[in-house]
Amino acid sequence: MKGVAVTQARLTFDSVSKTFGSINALRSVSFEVAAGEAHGLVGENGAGKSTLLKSLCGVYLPSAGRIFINDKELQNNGPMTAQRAGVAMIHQELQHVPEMTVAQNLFLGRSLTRFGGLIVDRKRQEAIAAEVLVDLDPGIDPAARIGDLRVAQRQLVEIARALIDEAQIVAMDEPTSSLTPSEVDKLEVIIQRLRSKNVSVIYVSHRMDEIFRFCQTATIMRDGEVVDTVSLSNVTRDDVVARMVGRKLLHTVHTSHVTKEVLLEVKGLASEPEVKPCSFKLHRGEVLGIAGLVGAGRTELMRLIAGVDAPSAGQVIALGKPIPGGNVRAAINAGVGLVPEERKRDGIIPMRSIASNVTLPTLDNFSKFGVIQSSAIARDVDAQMRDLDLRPLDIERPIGDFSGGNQQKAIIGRWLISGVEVMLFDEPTRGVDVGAKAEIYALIEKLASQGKAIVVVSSEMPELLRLADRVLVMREGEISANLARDKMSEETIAQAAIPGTQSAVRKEEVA
Amino acid sequence: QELAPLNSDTEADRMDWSQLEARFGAFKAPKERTRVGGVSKTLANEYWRSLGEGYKAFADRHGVEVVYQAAQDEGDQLGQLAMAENLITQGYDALLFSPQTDVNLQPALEVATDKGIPVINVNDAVIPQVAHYVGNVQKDNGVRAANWMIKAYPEGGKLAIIEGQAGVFAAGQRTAGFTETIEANGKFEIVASVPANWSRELAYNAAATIMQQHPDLKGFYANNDGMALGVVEAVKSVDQLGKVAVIGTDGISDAYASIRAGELTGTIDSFPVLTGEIAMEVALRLVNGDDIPRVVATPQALITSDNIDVFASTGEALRKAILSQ
Amino acid sequence: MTIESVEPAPRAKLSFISSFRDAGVLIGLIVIFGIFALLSPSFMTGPNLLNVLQQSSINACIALGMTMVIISGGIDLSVGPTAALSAVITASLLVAGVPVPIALCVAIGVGLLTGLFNGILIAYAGLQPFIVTLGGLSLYRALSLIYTGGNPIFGLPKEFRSIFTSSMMGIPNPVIIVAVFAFLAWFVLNRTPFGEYVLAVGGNREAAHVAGVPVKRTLISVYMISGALAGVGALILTGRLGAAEPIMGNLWELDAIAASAIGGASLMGGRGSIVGTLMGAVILGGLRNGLTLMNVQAFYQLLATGIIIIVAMLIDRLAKGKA
Amino acid sequence: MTIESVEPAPRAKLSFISSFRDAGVLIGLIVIFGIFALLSPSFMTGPNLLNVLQQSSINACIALGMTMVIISGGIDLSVGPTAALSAVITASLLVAGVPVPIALCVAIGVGLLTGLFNGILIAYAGLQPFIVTLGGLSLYRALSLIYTGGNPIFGLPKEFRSIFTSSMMGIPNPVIIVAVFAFLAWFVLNRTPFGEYVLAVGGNREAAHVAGVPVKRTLISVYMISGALAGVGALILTGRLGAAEPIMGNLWELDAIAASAIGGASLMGGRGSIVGTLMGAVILGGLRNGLTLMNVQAFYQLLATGIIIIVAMLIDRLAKGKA
Ligand SMILES: Nc1ncnc2c1ncn2[C@@H]1O[C@H](COP(=O)(O)OP(=O)(O)OP(=O)(O)O)[C@@H](O)[C@H]1O
Ligand SMILES: Nc1ncnc2c1ncn2[C@@H]1O[C@H](COP(=O)(O)OP(=O)(O)OP(=O)(O)O)[C@@H](O)[C@H]1O
Ligand SMILES: [Mg+2]
Ligand SMILES: [Mg+2]
Repeated sequence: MKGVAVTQARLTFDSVSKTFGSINALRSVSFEVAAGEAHGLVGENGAGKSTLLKSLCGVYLPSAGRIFINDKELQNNGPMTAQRAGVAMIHQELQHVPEMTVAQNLFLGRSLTRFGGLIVDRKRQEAIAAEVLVDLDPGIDPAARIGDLRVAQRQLVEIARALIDEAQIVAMDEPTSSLTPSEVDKLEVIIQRLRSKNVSVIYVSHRMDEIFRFCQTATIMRDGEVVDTVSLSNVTRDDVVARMVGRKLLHTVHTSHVTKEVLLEVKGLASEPEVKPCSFKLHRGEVLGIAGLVGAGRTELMRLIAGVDAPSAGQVIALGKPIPGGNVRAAINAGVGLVPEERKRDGIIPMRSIASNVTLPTLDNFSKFGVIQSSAIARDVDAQMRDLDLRPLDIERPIGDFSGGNQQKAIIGRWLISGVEVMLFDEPTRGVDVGAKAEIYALIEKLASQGKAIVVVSSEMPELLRLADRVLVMREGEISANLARDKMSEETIAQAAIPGTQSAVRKEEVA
Repeated sequence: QELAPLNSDTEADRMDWSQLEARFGAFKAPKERTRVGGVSKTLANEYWRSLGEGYKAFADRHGVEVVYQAAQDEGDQLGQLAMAENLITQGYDALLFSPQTDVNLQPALEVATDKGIPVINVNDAVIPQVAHYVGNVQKDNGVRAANWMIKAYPEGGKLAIIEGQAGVFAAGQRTAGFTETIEANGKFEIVASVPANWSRELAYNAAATIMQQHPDLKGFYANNDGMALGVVEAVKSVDQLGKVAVIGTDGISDAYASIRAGELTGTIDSFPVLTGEIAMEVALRLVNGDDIPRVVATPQALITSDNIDVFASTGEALRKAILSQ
Repeated sequence: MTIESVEPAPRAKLSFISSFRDAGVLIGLIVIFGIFALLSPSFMTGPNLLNVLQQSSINACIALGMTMVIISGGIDLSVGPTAALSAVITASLLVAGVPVPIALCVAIGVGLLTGLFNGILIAYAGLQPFIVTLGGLSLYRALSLIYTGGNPIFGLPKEFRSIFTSSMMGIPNPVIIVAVFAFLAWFVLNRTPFGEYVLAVGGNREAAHVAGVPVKRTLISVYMISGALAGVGALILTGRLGAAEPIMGNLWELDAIAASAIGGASLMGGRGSIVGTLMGAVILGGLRNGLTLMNVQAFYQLLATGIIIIVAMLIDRLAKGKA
Repeated sequence: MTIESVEPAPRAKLSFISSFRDAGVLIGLIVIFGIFALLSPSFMTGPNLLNVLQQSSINACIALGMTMVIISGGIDLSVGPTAALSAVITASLLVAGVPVPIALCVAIGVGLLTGLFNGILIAYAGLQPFIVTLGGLSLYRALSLIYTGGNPIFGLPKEFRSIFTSSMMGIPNPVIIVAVFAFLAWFVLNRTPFGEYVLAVGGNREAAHVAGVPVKRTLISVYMISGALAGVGALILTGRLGAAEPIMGNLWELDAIAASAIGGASLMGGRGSIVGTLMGAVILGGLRNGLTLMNVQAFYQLLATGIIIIVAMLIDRLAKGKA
């Protein structure tokens, strides 16, 4: 191990392996995490990061190998024991009970009680919940049904979960995947505070900047194996990326393919109160970015355009023909496809194969006389997913068994194969590794060059700046700015996104 | 040869059980290793167990092997059919069916007929195509109960019926018999005629509700004894015992006990054990080639505290008691 | 941040839902009872309403356990036969002269055992609740039939029966007993950690597991509770009828599930309300009672039952509005 | 990249899984039939096995529709009464001299209508399948009782009966008919877009909606299919019995659900197999047949049924291994 100042190992993975049926998710993984250290864990989608952390916190039991906490072997049988051993985890896939309140979810499995464990002390739970949440998002009401919260807020609650019990090790699996920059800053503060209390943090993220901001050392994984553990002070971003991807990523520059032809026109589309009437035009070959703060209504707007939800007013016109509102089928037939933000809830059919999930909207195209041509599906989907570098490349395997990033690839593949003209990406690179991210960027540009029109909703400024020919900024359900590429900058976008500032544009300026 | 659809109550080609010996001579023991199969509705009801005892009692006396099977519950029509079919494949000399409904054993009957196996329909539902029926007249249960009410309350009054499962043959017939007789009389009013699905609990609840509404009720008629005993409890719970008459049907032992205890007013006993014996005798006589009429009527009697000791007997004693009616 | 503007939304929505959840059933209850009151004068009289409560009490008792099971994401089809088994065993002990208190414990004990059996197969063997308890449905029924040879057991001691036949301040004991258990169930579900476990396991089993909830123990417990309450139901009925029948409890499971569902429980798990379930049971009880009062002919009673179950659900749905 | 090395494995795994899903049931089937073969010599004879198939055919037919409904994440408790309604209406038409082909269509049409009714309440009013079809259970039963006044309808034309009583090459027509429908069901579920939709809706309704699956139409369709197959079951039974009864189909729903569940369908939706369901139906039919052949007394038959349902599920579980 080079350059890691191991004072005393808080956590030690000793040749930990995990197999799922025939897949080796982990192959004798070994590394150490020092006390009070923030330890990055990076790797491509499917590298085994989540599996490793789940093995640590007792959700999975390792097939082989041992885990030591403070040089004491962790006798792991279930999340309970791991919790008692001082391990807390923020899960990549949000894990909560929708029907229960924020506070109930925070204290689930370790409720605060009165009268010797007889009665749940709601008051105290909600008080403490409020305390913990205030640093993250004071807007989250501890008594609110968590199912009513926004993804981002739910993710903040997930983070809070890991903070309330005084853990020695906090494992964070892509905690910022749906957070906006300001919230990421808050997380940084929290991690600092944890370290000052000599708590160790394992931090999984596909965002290299966060890894380098938060962590001192990082372990690089690939295909279930540790490639190396490095001290981040003496390596560059590109080295790390190169090591995890196994090749060098070349930084491409933005190239525009915008044409004058309007493919999609949105006219006063609204669903009060989330989305006030919005209007804009989308041109062939254009990549339109949509920025905004959490809850600005971007996802809802996308859902309206794609016909997932019925609008309260307005209409969408594709290639001159208006699409009946709230009808996904019609939207698809009109050539509009949505890659939803919440993969697990709105994206995948977990127990069905990749092939089924990819072809679901286009089965008719794959059918002759109402009979599905499995061979055609096998051929096309396999080719498509090979293109997208699905790992493992097995289109018959249930999509639920794939890593988050690979699931995302399948959902994108769904629309590539359907040949829609307009693609709406809601947070397309959420939970996608740098390699795949670069591929998705390249892909989006390729699609644009092929004359498709693309909308990218993103909370990542760099992403928008990198991809968009034009950015619409949403604020409290309204389009507050329409910035051409030359006007686009972190500042202008942020200014238009944050309420109270006077940059609200009149509707006709938009489009 | 298509038989005319059988109506066990009105069929002309009939005889009374008591005439068997007189018309066909003493019973001749059947040939060696004769096997008779019986399929009935459910063993969860004492009536059908007693019927089986009757089969067995008579068969044992003459060294005949009996197999007695019953469906899992009174609603289990296909299960009963499967049983009947399976019995046929095992080659019995005669079959005794007590079908769940008029029709659910029809296919088995057809197969058996083709194979020349005599089939005797014993009680309750009547298979229209069946060549031989042994049993009481379902409707007569209700009629007898009604007549008792008419005798007991010459001045008439309010009555209520607790019915069995909706759509079940016996329930329908018994209710009809009671209702028609009562209405013919004219003095009474049937204030309620509601289903309790053979359930003691539902019968209790229904009775409680009815008495609630009609404190001046004169009596209940229940389609079976289980429900009647539920009604009795309801009557007790409002201290109306003796003031409200309760008459059941079947004559199970619990009913006898309740009558003895002065709680249940009466029950129409159709003497399941005796019926079983008669049915078995008919079956074996058919095997022996006797030309028995299509319907053999079995006895029925209204049991009350007055005559209970007479009918409590069994075997020969019981037969005498009934004949001396 | 947009927080300020976003915040109120969830709060409002929440209280809205939770208050409305039971309101829907309540409206259904009022409407249906209102109709009966119009059609049959004697329906809305004090004594008859007590009658309705008394006649609903057993189904309510069973439905309490059923609601917990349903909230946990399962179902218990074996409640009826469990009641029967518990009834016949208890009765035979009473007849044999075993003191009443012990017999009462046995009745509940039997329920706990069958529940334990169901629970283990579901939680540890990982079988589907529906099919496990469907097996139990036959199994426990068979056991009670074999145990009694199919005969009801009579001759129960007076002091036993009086527990369930007498009444306090004009309120029949069965009603009081069930009210007490209902309060307990409500308390357990809404105030204790166990209650939260049940909701969590039903709402999102994986999340519950990840959060360290003892999923298996929770599951086993709800089936044991359901069994125990079936035992209580058996006691009440045995006391009232003065006899324990091996065929007791036929189709109780459907009535109980209907009560829970009308009361707002989701058979997908994670949602359900004790108060709602009680109202559901009363709706069904009032339905039977009203139809009898109006002397509706058997076939039309069946018709009314079917229609009213669906109508009750529709009213509830409308009250809640599409969710 | 290791893709080359990874690829073959999962492929293998897949065929392994899907074959295994049914293998579990198959093993259960073999074990149970093996036991009966040992205990009763006449069980494994050709004629008797045909008997078993014939006796399983109606349940199998109903279970086909039930499996689709269950895969879609619902349940249909109203199949029995639907069959009854379809039977009595068809029979009355036949007796009135309506030509057989038309009558056959009517039988299925009635099933489609009740299914449509259930489906609309479930898909559009958003009511729970369990409670909707529970209402239907009473409703359709009541309708058929009222329609017939509770009496069976006799006197069906020979040519109608012969369709269901005769046999081809020694195989009873009912078995052949159900085999045909089973193949159709299998085909629809595994080879058509609609089948994918059913699986998707049951697997993740929201995601299916986002992917443009016509969720509501799919739901309505499965209930109509279930109703139609209930109509077919009604035809078979009416043909065999030579009469139609308003109380036909009592408890058919439980048998059908049991067959589907034994066949590997998950009552949470998204999973189920036609082949498995057929084997499930045969297990249940063989069970009954074997127990009768062995002349097991009714109570013990009930006992065996309960035990074997659970054992079959356990074997299936073990074969699959903990998932
Ligand atoms: N429950 C499971 N069953 C089968 N295979 C699984 C399961 N969970 C993970 N895998 C496989 O194990 C490998 C590692 O998955 P894991 O989720 O740990 O990757 P990851 O590094 O977290 O990827 P991502 O960055 O996309 O989250 C992948 O090939 C995945 O398909
Ligand atoms: N009608 C709806 N049905 C289901 N989920 C919805 C609906 N509207 C919004 N959501 C979910 O609520 C979350 C918030 O969406 P919204 O558009 O309000 O915020 P946003 O601008 O997308 O911000 P973010 O998605 O970053 O939270 C999204 O994850 C979306 O999936
Ligand atoms: Mg991961
Ligand atoms: Mg969004």
